[in-house]
Amino acid sequence: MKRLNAPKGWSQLLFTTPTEPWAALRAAAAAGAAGTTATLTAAGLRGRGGGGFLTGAKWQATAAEPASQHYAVANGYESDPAVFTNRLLMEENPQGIVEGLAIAALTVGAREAFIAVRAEYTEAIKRLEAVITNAERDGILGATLLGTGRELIITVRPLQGSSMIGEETVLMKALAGKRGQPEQTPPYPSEVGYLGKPTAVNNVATLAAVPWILNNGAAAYAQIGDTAQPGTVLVQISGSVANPGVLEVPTGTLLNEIIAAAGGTASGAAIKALLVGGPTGGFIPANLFGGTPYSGAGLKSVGAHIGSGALLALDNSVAIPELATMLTRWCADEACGKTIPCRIGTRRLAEIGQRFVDGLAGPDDAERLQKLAADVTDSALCAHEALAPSPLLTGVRYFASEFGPAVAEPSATPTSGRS
Amino acid sequence: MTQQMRPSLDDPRVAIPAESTWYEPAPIPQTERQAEFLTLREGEMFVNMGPQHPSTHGVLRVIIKVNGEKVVDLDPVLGYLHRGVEKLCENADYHQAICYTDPLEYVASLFCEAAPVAAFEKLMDVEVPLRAQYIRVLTMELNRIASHTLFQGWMALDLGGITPILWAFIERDEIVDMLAALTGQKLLYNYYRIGGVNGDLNHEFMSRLGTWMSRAAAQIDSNLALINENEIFVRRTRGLGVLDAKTALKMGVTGPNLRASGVPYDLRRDRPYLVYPELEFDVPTRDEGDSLARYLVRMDEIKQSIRIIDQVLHEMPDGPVMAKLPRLLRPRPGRAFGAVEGPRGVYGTYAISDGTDQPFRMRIHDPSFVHLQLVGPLTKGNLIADTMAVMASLDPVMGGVDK
Amino acid sequence: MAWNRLTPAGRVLAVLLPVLALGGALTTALLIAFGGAIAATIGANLPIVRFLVAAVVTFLISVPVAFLLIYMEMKIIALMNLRIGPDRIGPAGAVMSVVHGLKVLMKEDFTPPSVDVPVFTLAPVVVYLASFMTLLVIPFAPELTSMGFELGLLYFFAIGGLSVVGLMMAGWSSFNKYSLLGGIRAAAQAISYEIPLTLSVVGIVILTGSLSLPKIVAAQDGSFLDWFIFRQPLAAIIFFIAITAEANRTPFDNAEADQEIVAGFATEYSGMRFGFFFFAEYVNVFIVSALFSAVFLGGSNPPIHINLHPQILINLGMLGIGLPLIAGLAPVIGTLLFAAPLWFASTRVKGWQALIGGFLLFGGVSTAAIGLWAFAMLPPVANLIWFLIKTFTLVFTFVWMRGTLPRARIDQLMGFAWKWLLPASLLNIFATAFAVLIAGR
Amino acid sequence: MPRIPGAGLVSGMRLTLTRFFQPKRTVMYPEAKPDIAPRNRGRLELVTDEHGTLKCETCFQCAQACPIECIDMGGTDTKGRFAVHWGPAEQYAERREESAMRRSGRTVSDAAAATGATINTTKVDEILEAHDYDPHHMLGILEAIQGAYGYLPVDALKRVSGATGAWYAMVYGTATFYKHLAFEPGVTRSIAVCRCANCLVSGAGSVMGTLSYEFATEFGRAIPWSNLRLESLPSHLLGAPSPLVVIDGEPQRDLSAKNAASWAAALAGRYAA
Repeated sequence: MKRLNAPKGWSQLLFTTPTEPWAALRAAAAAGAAGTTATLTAAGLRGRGGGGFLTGAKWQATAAEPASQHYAVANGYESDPAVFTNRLLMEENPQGIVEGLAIAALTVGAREAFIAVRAEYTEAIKRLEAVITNAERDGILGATLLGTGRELIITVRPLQGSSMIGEETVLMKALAGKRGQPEQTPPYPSEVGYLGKPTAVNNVATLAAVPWILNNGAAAYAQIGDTAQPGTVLVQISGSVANPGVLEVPTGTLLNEIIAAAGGTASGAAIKALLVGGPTGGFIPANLFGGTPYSGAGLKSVGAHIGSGALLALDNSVAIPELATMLTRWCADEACGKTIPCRIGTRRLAEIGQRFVDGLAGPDDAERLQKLAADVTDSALCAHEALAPSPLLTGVRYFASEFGPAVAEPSATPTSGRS
Repeated sequence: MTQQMRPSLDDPRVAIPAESTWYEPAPIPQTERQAEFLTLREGEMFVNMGPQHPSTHGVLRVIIKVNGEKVVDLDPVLGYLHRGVEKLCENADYHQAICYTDPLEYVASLFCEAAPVAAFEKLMDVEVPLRAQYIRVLTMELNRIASHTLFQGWMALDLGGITPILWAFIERDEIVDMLAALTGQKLLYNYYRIGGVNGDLNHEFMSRLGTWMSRAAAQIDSNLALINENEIFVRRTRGLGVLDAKTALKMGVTGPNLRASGVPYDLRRDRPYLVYPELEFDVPTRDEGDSLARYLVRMDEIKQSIRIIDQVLHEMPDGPVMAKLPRLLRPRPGRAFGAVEGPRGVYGTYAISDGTDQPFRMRIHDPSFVHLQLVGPLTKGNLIADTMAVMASLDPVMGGVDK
Repeated sequence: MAWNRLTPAGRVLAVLLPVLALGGALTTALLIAFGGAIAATIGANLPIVRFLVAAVVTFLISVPVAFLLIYMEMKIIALMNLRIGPDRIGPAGAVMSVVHGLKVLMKEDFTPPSVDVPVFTLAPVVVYLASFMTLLVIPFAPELTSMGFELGLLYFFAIGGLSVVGLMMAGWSSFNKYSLLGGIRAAAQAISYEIPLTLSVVGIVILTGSLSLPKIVAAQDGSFLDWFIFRQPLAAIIFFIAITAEANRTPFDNAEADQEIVAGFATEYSGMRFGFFFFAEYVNVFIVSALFSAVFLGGSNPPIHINLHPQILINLGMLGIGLPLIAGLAPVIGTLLFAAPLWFASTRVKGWQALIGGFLLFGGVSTAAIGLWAFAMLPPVANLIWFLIKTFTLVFTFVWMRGTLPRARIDQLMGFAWKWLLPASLLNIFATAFAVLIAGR
Repeated sequence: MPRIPGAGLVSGMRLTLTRFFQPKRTVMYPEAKPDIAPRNRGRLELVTDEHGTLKCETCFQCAQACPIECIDMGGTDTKGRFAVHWGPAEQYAERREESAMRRSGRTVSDAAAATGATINTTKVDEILEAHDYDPHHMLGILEAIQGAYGYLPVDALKRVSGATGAWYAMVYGTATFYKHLAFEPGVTRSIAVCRCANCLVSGAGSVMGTLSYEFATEFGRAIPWSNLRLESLPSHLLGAPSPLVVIDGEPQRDLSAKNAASWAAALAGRYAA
């Protein structure tokens, strides 16, 4: 998997190592916590992990929480097995991530910060640790932060064993060495996080943008991409495209343009659908490529989500019901078991999907699928559960004909369970 | 042209012109209960008491046909507490069956254990150690006192006096705490086992028993003084609901209710079990057969029970409290009937074994069920208030009635 | 506007002060303009004004009286049952009944679908009105009688009998057989006992020659041997039994015998409508006790007259300018005096604690002193206290009976009234009349 | 009944008045606890012996004997791993849990623990020392132990629980939750299949279905009576062809979407032989 060259006119900032290292950190120290959060809020930087909170507001809330200790955590753990956006980012721009995390820690008043990384990403861990070691040697991090006498220890924490760790409440527990099961939110980690202390948890893609904003100004960032959610996101496009790879796209870019940037189809056969958002994402049919912007709101309106940033192009050789069922089964296997509708409901969803695949579906299976999906979504404790039914739901919604007569006949566009 | 006639709504025997059917169609009774409404005479009405009513002793439902205050007819409706205990027992093994019988008689549950235990012991031909027999007599008599004291309070409460029930509960609490120190529970003791009892007497129980015995008789006498001499109480109960000996025997009445009618029948003396033959006690009887007599017989029994406890404490031998038995009980095929004299009458259990570890059939005889059928005959012609007095004097416990 | 920065109390003040100022100014202006006319109107219609004031005052005191009686009932019966009774809310649980009242007030006021709505709604009002209207003629003290008119006793029996109408209304309109039985029982019982009740006081009317309660009380002036309970013992017994039945108290509480007919006429009532029945019952208990103490126990007369009128009344005008000085300084000095021993008693007592304790002690002692002074110097206070002592002794007796006795059966109850009490009261009348004739009074 | 009418009433009144002044019998419950006998069996609870060890052996006899079935213990989670759910974590103790594992049908895979033998825990102590006995580093500690022993011995978990102060139940729960931690010793070989969307598109699904059918086990568990585990790959390797199957760390390259099913059947046949 490699980085793709972006077409002209697309802003590229995440992979850009700051020209002057630690300038943004110094600027943040000079501006103070209030100044930094104000700049970030003005820039409109939102979390890239899925929640989409304003990063400035989140840090402000964390800093305002009264506690003996605050923490900052960079979430570099990728839930999906085959997505490498964060890995590529950590390998190519470790400086930006460490600096962003240092700014976060400075803003929320943390003395300890962690970068959670998949244990398999040995190269990324090596490079991140190198940056930290150099900075500590130069007196920028470590016992004295920028020579102020405040300490800031940044540790790289390799984690493995469950794909649920990408969820932020689970990450808090995994860092503390507990069973990786999500907690009810609120309280968010900004109130009760690592070891029960307020913690600022940010995706590495979010943190990498922070030094750029502080160096180049909030206004410059706010102009990029979609107005509601400005900035750029990392996208990994694969499947039947000519140039699979990781691409940095401004938010709001149409799906068409992304496919074009990846070189169009590989085999020459038309792309039937795009699976957006990894295993818990949704299928988007070809006729919507032109009208769907790659942004949180735009994708939500068609039943998908940014998620891990994975885009999987599917051509006609792929049967949607079979793939959707397999993805649902993956969700069932990865369920942590805390919420019963998730633990059992996803399993039942996969069974219903299997009946569609085998052609054994009964007349009421379509309705049962919708009801069960609504139940699973409504009782969700974490994003994994809330999104687990989306492959089947979007599959049924857009590719009803493939699911056989039981789904195709009742109505042309069955509503999704959530709406 | 002859006028069409139809039966009246109020009295079916009266014919009224049929024009009124235009606006008042003749009701067709759908159920037996609805049909009963057509039998109401002038000035009569049905009053439905229970299953939620302050004085129906749990969940009894009584449908009273009254003429003014006078009770014309009375129909008890049972089954609100039915749990199918007999069937449950038949699906449990012999040890487990005992714990189902406890809640039948939640006021004196030791007797409801004693009956099946007696039946099972006969079925398996088990010899109960002597000390265990004495302990059973001791605990049963204590439980009898607890039940009768509570009866005194209930009786007064149903007649409108509120203080005796609280005094009664003080006495009962002491006994019940004492039994809890021995058996581990306050209400459903589950203490008797096939072949003995579950645990020997302990210091806690003995010290509580000693404290209580030292002043029990005086305290109970003093409590009794409140209502035994009370004119209002005596006037309301004397001559009320008179049950003669012949009817009582015909109806299968047992226990204090039978002895209040002048029949000196007590299982402890007439069909002795455990160590009762070695103990000395009287069987109090009265000849009146009215509510007051039933009340007074019970109060006399309390004194006899204290006398029995006194003897048991003096004569109790040392030794084991549990016979040696195999873990899994499989009696030979056969049948047995065990019965004990309880505070309300004879509690009996008839068990049939088919050789497995579960009873093939288990029939439970409960005196409350028998006594409840007396409420109708005894209260007809009296007032509504007397229904409560008669019912209280019969002292039914609905757990056993509905089983 | 700084409205948002005000505390709630400040907002209340900000609204109230202008309104009060405006209202005060308006009232003053009205008084200046029409003061003479108003005074003249009041002076011309003094009885009406007096009646209105008395009605309002009796209505206001009836509720606390009911609360006090409910608390007494709960506590005394509990103590007789060897329980503790209410002890959590207020000192020794004294506020418990108020909380009960609040609870009743906040409960759902439910009207069952089949009831006769106007009658059902009016019944508690009638019952409550009947009981508190009889309060008007109670002679708390010669000076403290709301309406001391002639025929007071007759008025009492007439209005008291009105509550039967309310009970019948409740029983009939509830569309419930228990309610019907309860209402009819109440009616039968009240009407039966009205007769011995009324006849039993005829002897006293013969002796005093008046139906006015203040006059009956005045006739018992002297030592306790002049009380009618000693001169008319049979009448007193009949009267006592009859008022027990009138007030629906144990052993004659058949109208609401919960073991038989659940709650009688009040079965279908809930919320404050039930509360009205409840209050009326306890106000009734107070009223019949007050009546008994007025008619038979000498009312506000002390049992023995002791001339304890020490002439130590200080002429306050004599102090001149010193009066405000003493009035201002006495609490301060008294507080300090009482605080000093507390302060020196233990080193753990903080200064403010000692001051608060001292103030409370001073308050208690000075209130007691003023009370004693008033008892000795002001006859109305002494009379009221004697009256209340007698009344509450009777209330205690009623509660005591409730804690002891079972309920009489309805036929025994009626039989007792007609077969025993009525002949006995007639006998009493004849005996009294004969005695009066013999004595030539 | 007394001769004088009303005398009975008066004597009753006298009795209540004397009781009015007698000491009261109310137990002021929340402040004063009622006097409960030591034999009272009001509530089910697990009792400990004089050493503080739970007396319960998890023999399940109480649950079997209880006629109304109010005693219950044990259950399985979604992973097919055994998890005890009997009350809150404070009621667990090590002895109980082991026997719960042993008796509830799950074989204790640690042969040493099953026979009562112990392992040499010096390495565990070193690891604990290195992690400062911090229960918040539990994941790191467990990973290090797995690195040292090749699996997680029950003795080591006990030692970790005792040294860090974490409840054994929590240690056990953590160890069973993360899939890379294994309890089975001697499982050295693995067949791992990537389950990312890419691979699923190109045939990993049929590989998995065939393998789990042929080996009669689920992914994430050891194959009974062998030293082989079926795993789902935690992450896709960079640049690997799809679908990705890794056998003993060796990516298999002769797969494609077309021949996936037949390839898996052949693989299973090879291992069965």
